[in-house]
Amino acid sequence: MSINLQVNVGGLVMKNPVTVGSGTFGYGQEYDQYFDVAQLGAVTVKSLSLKPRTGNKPPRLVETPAGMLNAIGLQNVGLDAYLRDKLPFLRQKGCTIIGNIYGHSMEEYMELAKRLEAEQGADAIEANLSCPNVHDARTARGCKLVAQSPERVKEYTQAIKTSTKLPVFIKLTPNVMDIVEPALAAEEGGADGISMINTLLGMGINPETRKPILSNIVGGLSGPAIRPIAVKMVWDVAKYVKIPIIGMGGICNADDAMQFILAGATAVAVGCYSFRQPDAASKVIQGLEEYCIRHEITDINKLIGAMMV
Amino acid sequence: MSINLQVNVGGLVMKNPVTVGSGTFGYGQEYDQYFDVAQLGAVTVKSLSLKPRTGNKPPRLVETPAGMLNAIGLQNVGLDAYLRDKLPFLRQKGCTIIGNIYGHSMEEYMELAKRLEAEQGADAIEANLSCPNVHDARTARGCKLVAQSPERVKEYTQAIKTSTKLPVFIKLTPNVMDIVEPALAAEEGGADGISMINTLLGMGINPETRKPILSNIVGGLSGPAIRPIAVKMVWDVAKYVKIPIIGMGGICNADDAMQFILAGATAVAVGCYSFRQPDAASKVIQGLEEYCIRHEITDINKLIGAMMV
Amino acid sequence: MPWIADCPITSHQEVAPGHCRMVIHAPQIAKDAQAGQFCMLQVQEGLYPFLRRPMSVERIFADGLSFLYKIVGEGTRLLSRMTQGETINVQGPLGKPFPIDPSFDRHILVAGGIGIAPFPALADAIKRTLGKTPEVIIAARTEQALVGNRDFRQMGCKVHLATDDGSAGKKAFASEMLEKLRPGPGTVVYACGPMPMMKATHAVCEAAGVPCFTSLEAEMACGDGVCLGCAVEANVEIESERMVRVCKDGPVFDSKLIHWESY
Amino acid sequence: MPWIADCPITSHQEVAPGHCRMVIHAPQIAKDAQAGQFCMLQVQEGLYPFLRRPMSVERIFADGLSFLYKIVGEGTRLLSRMTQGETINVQGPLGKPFPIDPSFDRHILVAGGIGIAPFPALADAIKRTLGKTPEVIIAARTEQALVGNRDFRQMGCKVHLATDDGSAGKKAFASEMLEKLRPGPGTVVYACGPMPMMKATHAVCEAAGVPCFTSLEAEMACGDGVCLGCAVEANVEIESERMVRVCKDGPVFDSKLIHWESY
Ligand SMILES: Cc1cc2nc3c(=O)[nH]c(=O)nc-3n(C[C@H](O)[C@H](O)[C@H](O)COP(=O)(O)OP(=O)(O)OC[C@H]3O[C@@H](n4cnc5c(N)ncnc54)[C@H](O)[C@@H]3O)c2cc1C
Ligand SMILES: Cc1cc2nc3c(=O)[nH]c(=O)nc-3n(C[C@H](O)[C@H](O)[C@H](O)COP(=O)(O)OP(=O)(O)OC[C@H]3O[C@@H](n4cnc5c(N)ncnc54)[C@H](O)[C@@H]3O)c2cc1C
Ligand SMILES: Cc1cc2nc3c(=O)[nH]c(=O)nc-3n(C[C@H](O)[C@H](O)[C@H](O)COP(=O)(O)O)c2cc1C
Ligand SMILES: Cc1cc2nc3c(=O)[nH]c(=O)nc-3n(C[C@H](O)[C@H](O)[C@H](O)COP(=O)(O)O)c2cc1C
Ligand code: FES
Ligand code: FES
Repeated sequence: MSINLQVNVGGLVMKNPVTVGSGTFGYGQEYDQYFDVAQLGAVTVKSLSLKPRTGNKPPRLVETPAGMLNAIGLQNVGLDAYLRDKLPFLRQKGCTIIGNIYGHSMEEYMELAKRLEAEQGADAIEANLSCPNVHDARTARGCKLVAQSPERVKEYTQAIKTSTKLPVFIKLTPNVMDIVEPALAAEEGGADGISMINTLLGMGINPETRKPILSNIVGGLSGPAIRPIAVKMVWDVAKYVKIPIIGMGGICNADDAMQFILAGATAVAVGCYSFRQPDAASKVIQGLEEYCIRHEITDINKLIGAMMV
Repeated sequence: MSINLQVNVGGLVMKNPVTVGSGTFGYGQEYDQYFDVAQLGAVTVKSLSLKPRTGNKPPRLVETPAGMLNAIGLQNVGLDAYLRDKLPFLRQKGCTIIGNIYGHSMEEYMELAKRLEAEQGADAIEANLSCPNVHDARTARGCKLVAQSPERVKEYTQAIKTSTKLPVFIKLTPNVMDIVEPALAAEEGGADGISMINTLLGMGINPETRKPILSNIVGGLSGPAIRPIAVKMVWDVAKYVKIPIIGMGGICNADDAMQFILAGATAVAVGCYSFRQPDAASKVIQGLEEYCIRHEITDINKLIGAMMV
Repeated sequence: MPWIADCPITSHQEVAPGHCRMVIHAPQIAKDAQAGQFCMLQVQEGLYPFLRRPMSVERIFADGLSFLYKIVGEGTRLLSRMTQGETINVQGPLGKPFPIDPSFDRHILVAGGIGIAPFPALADAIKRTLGKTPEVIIAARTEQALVGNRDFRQMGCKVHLATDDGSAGKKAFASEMLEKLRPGPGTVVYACGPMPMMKATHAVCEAAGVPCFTSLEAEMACGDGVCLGCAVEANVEIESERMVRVCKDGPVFDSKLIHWESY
Repeated sequence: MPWIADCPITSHQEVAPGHCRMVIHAPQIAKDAQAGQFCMLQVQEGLYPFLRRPMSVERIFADGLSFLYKIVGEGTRLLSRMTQGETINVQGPLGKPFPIDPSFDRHILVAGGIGIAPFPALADAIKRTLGKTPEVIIAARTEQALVGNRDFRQMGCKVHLATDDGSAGKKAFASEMLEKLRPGPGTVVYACGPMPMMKATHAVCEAAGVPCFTSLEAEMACGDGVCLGCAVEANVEIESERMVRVCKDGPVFDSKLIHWESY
């Protein structure tokens, strides 16, 4: 039986629906030691900013029940070093690349998108409008991210869309009351897809020292712990937006991935579970194929949003 | 060394800061088989409605990584049966009682509070304005709970306050962008305390059957999985409101409880972890006392909000 | 009264493909336990899995208990990896036992698949307290899924085997086998297995006018009546509730009480 | 290249109160491993704990490795419960090893507490590749926390003991002991232990003008350079980064590279 795993995410053709969460896979090189990363439907790279960023002070991560908190603070090599040092590896492998970008202003997002396209640094853009780790946790209330304001989401999306012909995905935060609002705003702004979800705000305190565990106090919660929340949000958005969704949040295996697909995601990303199991994403691809065979589904596209209510 | 564990939660004197999450301890009787429930600072009872409720159809719960989803749908015996069949046990044991109430309208909340006071059914009222399981998940967007609207929180709080002289705590949902807003609204409405957090919306899909796992599709996520989120929200609210907080969300042991206290909670509730370890709340009390001895703290009140930033 | 105790595993064996029997040393629980009750097992240390797993008491000894279980998911898979000498945290006994009533003289136990688990203890109890030997219907999908059959023969029970595919015993459903045994006055039926099987068994008993006690399953969190997660719809109100808790009001119910239409 | 493998535990023992040595059969990892590298251990099946735990390679054998660890929290507690014959999922070897440079003729290893863990492999390697015998300073809070001391004597190393409370060896800090040994030209120092100890050791070496290689610790998620969780501040840019990754750029660093002021 031949199974079609190929999906089209708003113009980005992926040979299978599996990518990785930005920031959980570096720029692909490390995990290529464990499996051929060109197997992936796409490699999503760590958020790129125009200038290199050193990120937050350590400690930057802590394990939590079935998950982890991170406050990396978008440490990254910056666009130039990415194009020079990291991109050649991915291109030489023949990887499809989703270029995740983070800007300090709308203009920076535009510039990043423009340059990634011009220098063939990515095959699609994922705009991270939702990183919880770059605001001052001590004062921020409700942490004012772009993705928390539907108006700004729309405005930013439109601006990025004018800067590039590449498919543009908007990455949303779960730290909102109704995630359908920013999703609809992204769609209205012309986005080609929605990536969801980024991490949930969280924190931990060491009772013995009475100090916050993370130097940044607050971090983003990821991992299987948040999966039920992510699946629910994907299901909500899939009911109201027509553009495709890249679903993520705690995916460890093909069964988890199937939950997102059945809820309405066209593609899925394996995030921090790779830290524990570096070839997890590869196993998900294999597991999805096996699922299709077991259920006699010849085209995985038939399963998107196919939850039976 | 003699340790004072007594706290005053907006007028409710608790001999120690430990209560239980509404709906995770029944009406006290079952877990009295495992430890003397009169040890608790207070017993918080399952949400009471005016009429008995049968709740949602099964399946109503499913385990998730480090947590669980429930969609019980507020099944409860109703106020009359509570006063007749459940209350005598708690009173005879000498328990301090937090009467959690759920109404279909503001008037019902008022009626419930009034009758609980009149019939000495509780020593404080906890108004559940945040149950995620009583709305139609298929259509609800952002699930319109009272606790999601600061205006309604204020209005409901004021109304309940006019109906009773008992301390009134408002139980908030984490499914908002900025939980400080409803917390401030409750304070403005005259609340004597904030209970937080209720469960986070979530869902699960069985990939083999392609059906939602819960008959209600959507349920509330609780357990250690959500603890980092809850601690962060308590810390946020403690910075902005003056009334005391009863913190909860994934507390399993005294270390977890200490995180909430250090973040600013005056009291804590052990929730669904009791399902696994019925005497967990009792162990938390013991552990808090040991913590105070180890750290040479004679009064636990000194630890409230004592995180060192 | 239920106990919570770390119990040494005194034996743990695969008894059929994918089916294991675990024997634990648990004198207190054993002293209180009755056929039809269950325990909540903590499968591993730490928070994974988060909840305990309910398992019927298969047999009750002077100083311990046995469980007979089928590996169906993560929890039971991890359980099956535990070895003799390790300890397992067990809460129990929980729930209502099978009623044993001297006024009946024919006892038919109807088991579907792993629904056999609580019946060895019940057969023991019937023999011991009434001096009678029950008949047992054991139904399963295929021969491989039939477990316990030899144990009952050793107890002197007449055993009727049925498989969906005819690979062993009769090719029949459990309820059809029951019908053929013509339950009549003086007969009492006990059933445990998948919901459709128990529903059909209930119908046969209704038609024959004989009482039927069914041991139900439901997803459980607390196992002790607190969370209301295991509720099933009843035909009558129990303690002013129309939803009954499998863990506390059951797992054994007079089948008349269950609202079978919802299954 | 790092491997991921289920490795049989061939021996597992408590070597001092709260300290254990685990030996695993892992020929592939052993073949590639070098002193100073580490492995990521999956402590239990399932999702608890969620992350692997980093452990230095204590010793490298033809067909396996040993780890020497201290029980400090849930992960190491669960680890300590694993028994010989069970398998453990291990990822490794990871990170940069200790450099072994023939131009030095005096090698001083400075260990604080469980920081002793990577040194048996290093002492082996120095003896084997250079034919020289390192000196070892072992410092700990109290006598009970001193581990490994006999192992080094068996290797013929001169061992200098120090405790904070004077309960064994000298009442001194590791760095003070080092100073007394007068490291001079031709000396190289290797240090592993708590950050303040390594900072002080670095200062002694700076003053003496001798190179110092420190093996750092940090909370790790991936252990493989991906998550950037283990970053520490550097004095120089490595691959255009001022933050260096303990797991990938280290754990062994020339102490001059570390921005000790932030500790
Ligand atoms: C009172 C009672 C007594 C039981 N006695 C036995 C017994 O003696 N032997 C035995 O093999 N099994 C028994 N079960 C069923 C057993 O509890 C489940 O098979 C087990 O919990 C599954 O855990 P898991 O982690 O392996 O599967 P999961 O991965 O949790 O689930 C796998 C499958 O099992 C189902 N399942 C999960 N939990 C339960 C549950 N609590 N009840 C029913 N189905 C469930 C799920 O819906 C799913 O289809 C009993 C259940 C109850 C309620
Ligand atoms: C490269 C490297 C090599 C190591 N080698 C060894 C070794 O050979 N022997 C040994 O005993 N220990 C070693 N450690 C430390 C060991 O990894 C931690 O003690 C262990 O992860 C703690 O896990 P836990 O679950 O028991 O403790 P937790 O409950 O997770 O934490 C308990 C305490 O340990 C600290 N801790 C947790 N994780 C780490 C970590 N990754 N690094 C440092 N501290 C941590 C926490 O901050 C906390 O104070 C090494 C660490 C690194 C980074
Ligand atoms: C250590 C770490 C770093 C991350 N960095 C980024 C980032 O740079 N940009 C981004 O858009 N998301 C980042 N994320 C979020 C993930 O891409 C993903 O949205 C989130 O972790 C949820 O998926 P998971 O639960 O499978 O990890 C990061 C997550 C982790 C754990
Ligand atoms: C099975 C179950 C039933 C619950 N029922 C109620 C309820 O009736 N009223 C209410 O206010 N909260 C209810 N809750 C929420 C808890 O009181 C608590 O706020 C939440 O579970 C978070 O705490 P935890 O993670 O420690 O369980 C329920 C939670 C669970 C798991
Ligand atoms: S399992 Fe909790 S009430 Fe039955
Ligand atoms: S632990 Fe992930 S980069 Fe070092």
